[in-house]
This record gives sequence, structure tokens and C-alpha cells, in this order.
Amino acid sequence: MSFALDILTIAAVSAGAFFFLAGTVGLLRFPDTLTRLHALTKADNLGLGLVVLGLLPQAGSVRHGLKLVGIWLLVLLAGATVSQLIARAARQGGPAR
Amino acid sequence: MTEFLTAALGFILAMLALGLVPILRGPGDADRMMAAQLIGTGGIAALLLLGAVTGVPAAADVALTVALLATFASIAFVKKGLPHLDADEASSTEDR
Amino acid sequence: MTDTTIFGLYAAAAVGFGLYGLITNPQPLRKIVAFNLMGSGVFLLLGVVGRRGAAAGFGNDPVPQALVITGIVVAFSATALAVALLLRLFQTAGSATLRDDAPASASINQSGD
Amino acid sequence: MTVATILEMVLGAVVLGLGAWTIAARETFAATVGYVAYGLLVPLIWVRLDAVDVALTEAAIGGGLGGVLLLGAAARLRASEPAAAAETPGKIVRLGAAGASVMVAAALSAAVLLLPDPAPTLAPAAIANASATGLANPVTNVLMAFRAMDTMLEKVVLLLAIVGVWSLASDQAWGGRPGPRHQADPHGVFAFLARLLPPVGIVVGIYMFWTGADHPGGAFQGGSMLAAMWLLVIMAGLTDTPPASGRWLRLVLIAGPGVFLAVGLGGVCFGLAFLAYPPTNAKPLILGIEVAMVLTIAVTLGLLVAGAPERSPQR
Repeated sequence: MSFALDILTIAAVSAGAFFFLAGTVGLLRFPDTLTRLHALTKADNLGLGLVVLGLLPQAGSVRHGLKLVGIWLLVLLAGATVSQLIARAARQGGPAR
Repeated sequence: MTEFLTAALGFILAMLALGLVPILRGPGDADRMMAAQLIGTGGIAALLLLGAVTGVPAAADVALTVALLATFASIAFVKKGLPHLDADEASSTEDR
Repeated sequence: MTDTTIFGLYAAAAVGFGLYGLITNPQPLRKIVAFNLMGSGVFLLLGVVGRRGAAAGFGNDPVPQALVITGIVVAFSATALAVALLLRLFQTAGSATLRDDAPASASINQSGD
Repeated sequence: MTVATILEMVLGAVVLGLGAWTIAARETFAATVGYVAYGLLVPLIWVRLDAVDVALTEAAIGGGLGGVLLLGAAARLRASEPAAAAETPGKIVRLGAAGASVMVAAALSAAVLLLPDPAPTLAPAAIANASATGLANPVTNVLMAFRAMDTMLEKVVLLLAIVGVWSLASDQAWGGRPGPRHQADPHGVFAFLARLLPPVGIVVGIYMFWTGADHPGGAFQGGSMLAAMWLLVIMAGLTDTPPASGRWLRLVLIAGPGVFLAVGLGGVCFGLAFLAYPPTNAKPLILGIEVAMVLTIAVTLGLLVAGAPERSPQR
């Protein structure tokens, strides 16, 4: 049982790390602010979710696991709204600024 | 398991650092506003992994704090970042 | 090379960077930022000392930890006061410079006194 | 070299790189953004050093509130930047500064390398006396009982700082409301977030404070979280900063140090010493002080970030 859980951890954390890689490549390669914002918010939030999923089997207690999931949900909510605000500011300010 | 998680943590930290380079250098302030966003995801993933590696479960509390305050900082970036938005605020102050 | 040595050396470097910025940056706000960086380095040094004092089941000596927490709050208060002074200087003098012979453009900004 | 050592080197390099960037950046606004990032990443090092209490404080006050304070000032001082940039000191000064900084850093590094072994520690003493207070978090014990004088005086420092900031108000804004009146679309995304996030943040803040008795956390961490949420609501224009002349506001500002001082003097009256808690009631007394302190800290930190009064109280 614990072996299977370890496999799950390794698979999920690896996938999470891959999405962080994808997000960073997007940040480095995309040409303008809005596409970079897209890369950052989509890929990194998914990466964080997968890391949280991978850490759940190692959490030790239900309370700790719930806290981890709660953090992810909070980051999702905040990320979705804040990226909207940043995108709006970027459009009003123009890409040159 | 600890070795693997440590390696993953190092990798995510490196990604975070690489991602910060274009954001902070960025041509404009709109790019820089993303810095707190990046830390709100990558930094928190690193913190949670670090808590698992070091055996400090309270790292989750730190992650919770960072999540809330990174959002707060992002909003302050947006609010203060663009000079013309700031000017709007100043003029509305005088109206009242 | 233990973890405390590594972080101790980084903390020493942070103090060095902060000192350099404090001296060379002409903008007062940048001096405040540099001073905060210096303070952060000093706090990390204290954290390293506490980490070396790990005993009795605790990973870090609680006394330096408490000192650092108090220090962070006091540093924040000092920063807030410094920033308020700087903004008031900018409001009354029209410029934020520490030079004595700064051009006085006070007529643009209405100041209260 | 183990994986853990490499990790520590990477972690330190990332954080230090950010710190160096705040010094080297060309624009002040960019430097303050870098400082916020630095302040939000330093907690990783503190967690690695097993000092979670400090990690929480550094994230909340160092990165969050302190960063936003500097950021707001940078946005206001933007106009003055070209004039200040012209004053960059000459090569000789910069070389001298670099020399001095290298010497200080080298001296500190030598001190780190020459630290005594075995290291002196007060941890066993803190553990041995933990039963006197009934709290399980040794850092809270040190802050609230063993070194209570420091904590009380630190509250006084906060109070003095707010007095100092308020006294910088111009004559017509004396006793008025700090900062500009913020406005946002009441049906927009921003107002939505400012309505959704504070309830979560307030629960987290109270949790931080409450868990501080036995686990990492405490009055500072909880209070700064509450302050951040308050400022968020103010920035969204849903509420306004209170006028500095308000009686209730001033009562809240002195509640923390006041209760602390009263309990301290009570210790003298009941035949013990200043700030000595009677052993049977130590925990309720400490909690009482902390409740007053959370309120005071939240309001003080929020008002310190808001700055000096700028608008007259009547408007």
C-alpha cells in the first residue's frame, strides 16, 4: 500500500515539476505581457495542484491534507482574480510600458 | 522518498528563479506585477515540498500566510503599479 | 560544510550587498530598501546562531528566534517612520533628495505650513 | 556533497540573487517589487533553519506589509526619480563602498566560520521552565513570559512609530484620515476579491494567533494577517481609513501595551515581581494580553502602512 502511495507521490510531483518547467519556458519565450501572464497562471497553478496531490499521501493526517488542499484552492481563487486585474492593467497601460 | 522530494524541490526552485528573471527585468511594470503571482504558486510549491523534506508540518501554515500575502502584494502592485491609475486615484481624492 | 555555515555565509553576503546599496544609491527610498536587506541579513545570522543551538528536541534555539521576531517588528516600525518622513519631505520640498542645496520647488506643492 | 547541501546552496543563491537585484535594479519601483519577492522567499530559508515562527513573521511583516509600504512610497516618488538618479556618486565613492562592504561581509563570514563548538544554547532552559506557563510553544514562552519586557517595549515602539507618523501630517489634515480615498468598481473583480478574501484571511489570522500557544504562530503573525486584510478592503474602496483623531481608534492603539503594563504592575502588587505571572493563572493572563495585542498590532500595522493623515476628518 505504501509502495503504491509512493509511486503516486513520485508521479504527481514529477508531473507538477514538468508544468512548472512549461510555465517558465512560456515566461521566457512568449513575446508579450498577456501571453506571459497566460503561461504563468495556467501552468503554475496546475503544477502546484499536482505537487499538492503528490504530497497528500505523505501528509500524515487528514487535517494536514485538508490544509494542503485548502491552500491550493485559495491560490486558485486568488490567481484567477489577480491575473484578471493584471491583464486589465496591462491593456490599459499598453504593452510598451 | 526524501531524496526525490529534495530533487524536485531544487528543480522547482530553479524554475522559480529562471521565471523571475524575465518578470523582474521585464520591459514594463505590468510584467513585474506577476512576480508575486509566480511566488504565490512556485514559492508555495517549494515551501510545501520543503516542509515534507525537512519534516516541518507547520510549513503549511507558512504557505497559507504566503498565499494570502502574495495576493495582497499582487493587488498592491496593480493598484500602485501604473502611474495613470494612480493619477485617477489622486484626482478622485480631490473631488471628494 | 553544514547547512548553518552555508546560510551564514549567504547572510554575511546579504549584509554586504545591503551596505553597498545603502552607501551608493542616491535615492533615499532605495537606501531604506538596502537598509532592510542589511537587517534581513543580520536576522538570518541570528537564525544561524539559533540553529546551531538546537537542543532538547527543538531545531532552533527559541531565544534568538524571539529576538528576531521582535527585531522584525521594530524594523518595520522604523521603516514606516522613515517612509513617512520621506513622503513628507517630498510633499513640502517637491523633491526627495538628501542634498543640502536641493532646488526648492515648494510653490508647486501646497504644503500645510 | 549530498542532495540536501546542493539544495541549500540553490535556495540561498536564489534568495541572495533577489537581494542583490534589489540593490542593482535601475528603477525604484522595480527594486521594491524585487524586495517583495525577496521577503516572500526568505521564509523558505527560515523553514529550513527550523524557525517556523520567524518564517511566519518574515512572510507577513517583512514581505507582505513591509513590501507594500515601500511599494506605495515608490509609486508616489516616481516623479522625483530622474533628479535623484543624477546624483549617483562617483567611481571613487562606489569603489570605497564596495571595499567596505566586502570587508564587513568577510568579517561576518569569518565570525560564522569561527562560531564556538559546541554552540551555547538556551533551549534546555526554555524547556525546563515551560511548565510555568502552560504553553507548549517555546518561542511564545520566551516572548510572553521569559523576555516579556522586550515584547512590551516593542509594543511601545509600535505606538511611538504611529505617533511619529501621525505627527508628520500637514496642518489642514491634522487628525484626519491617512492615505487617499480609494475607489473601485463595486461590481468589478477587485471588489469581488476584496469581499471574498478577507473572511478567509480573518479566519487564518485568528487561527495563527490561537495556534501560537502550542504550535508556531502567535499575536504578531495573526495581527499582521488581519492588518493585510483590512488594507485590502480599504484599497478596494469598500471602507475608509479611520480619522486619526477618533477616540475608539486611540483606545485600541493603546490596548495592547496598556493591558500588558497593567498585568505587569499587578505582578508587583501581588507580591511577586514586575511582569511576574501567578503560576496558577499564567496561561489565561498571557492569552488575555495576547488578545489585546492582536487587536493593537493589526490596527497599528495597518495604519503604519497607510501613512500620515492626508485628508481632513470632516470630509
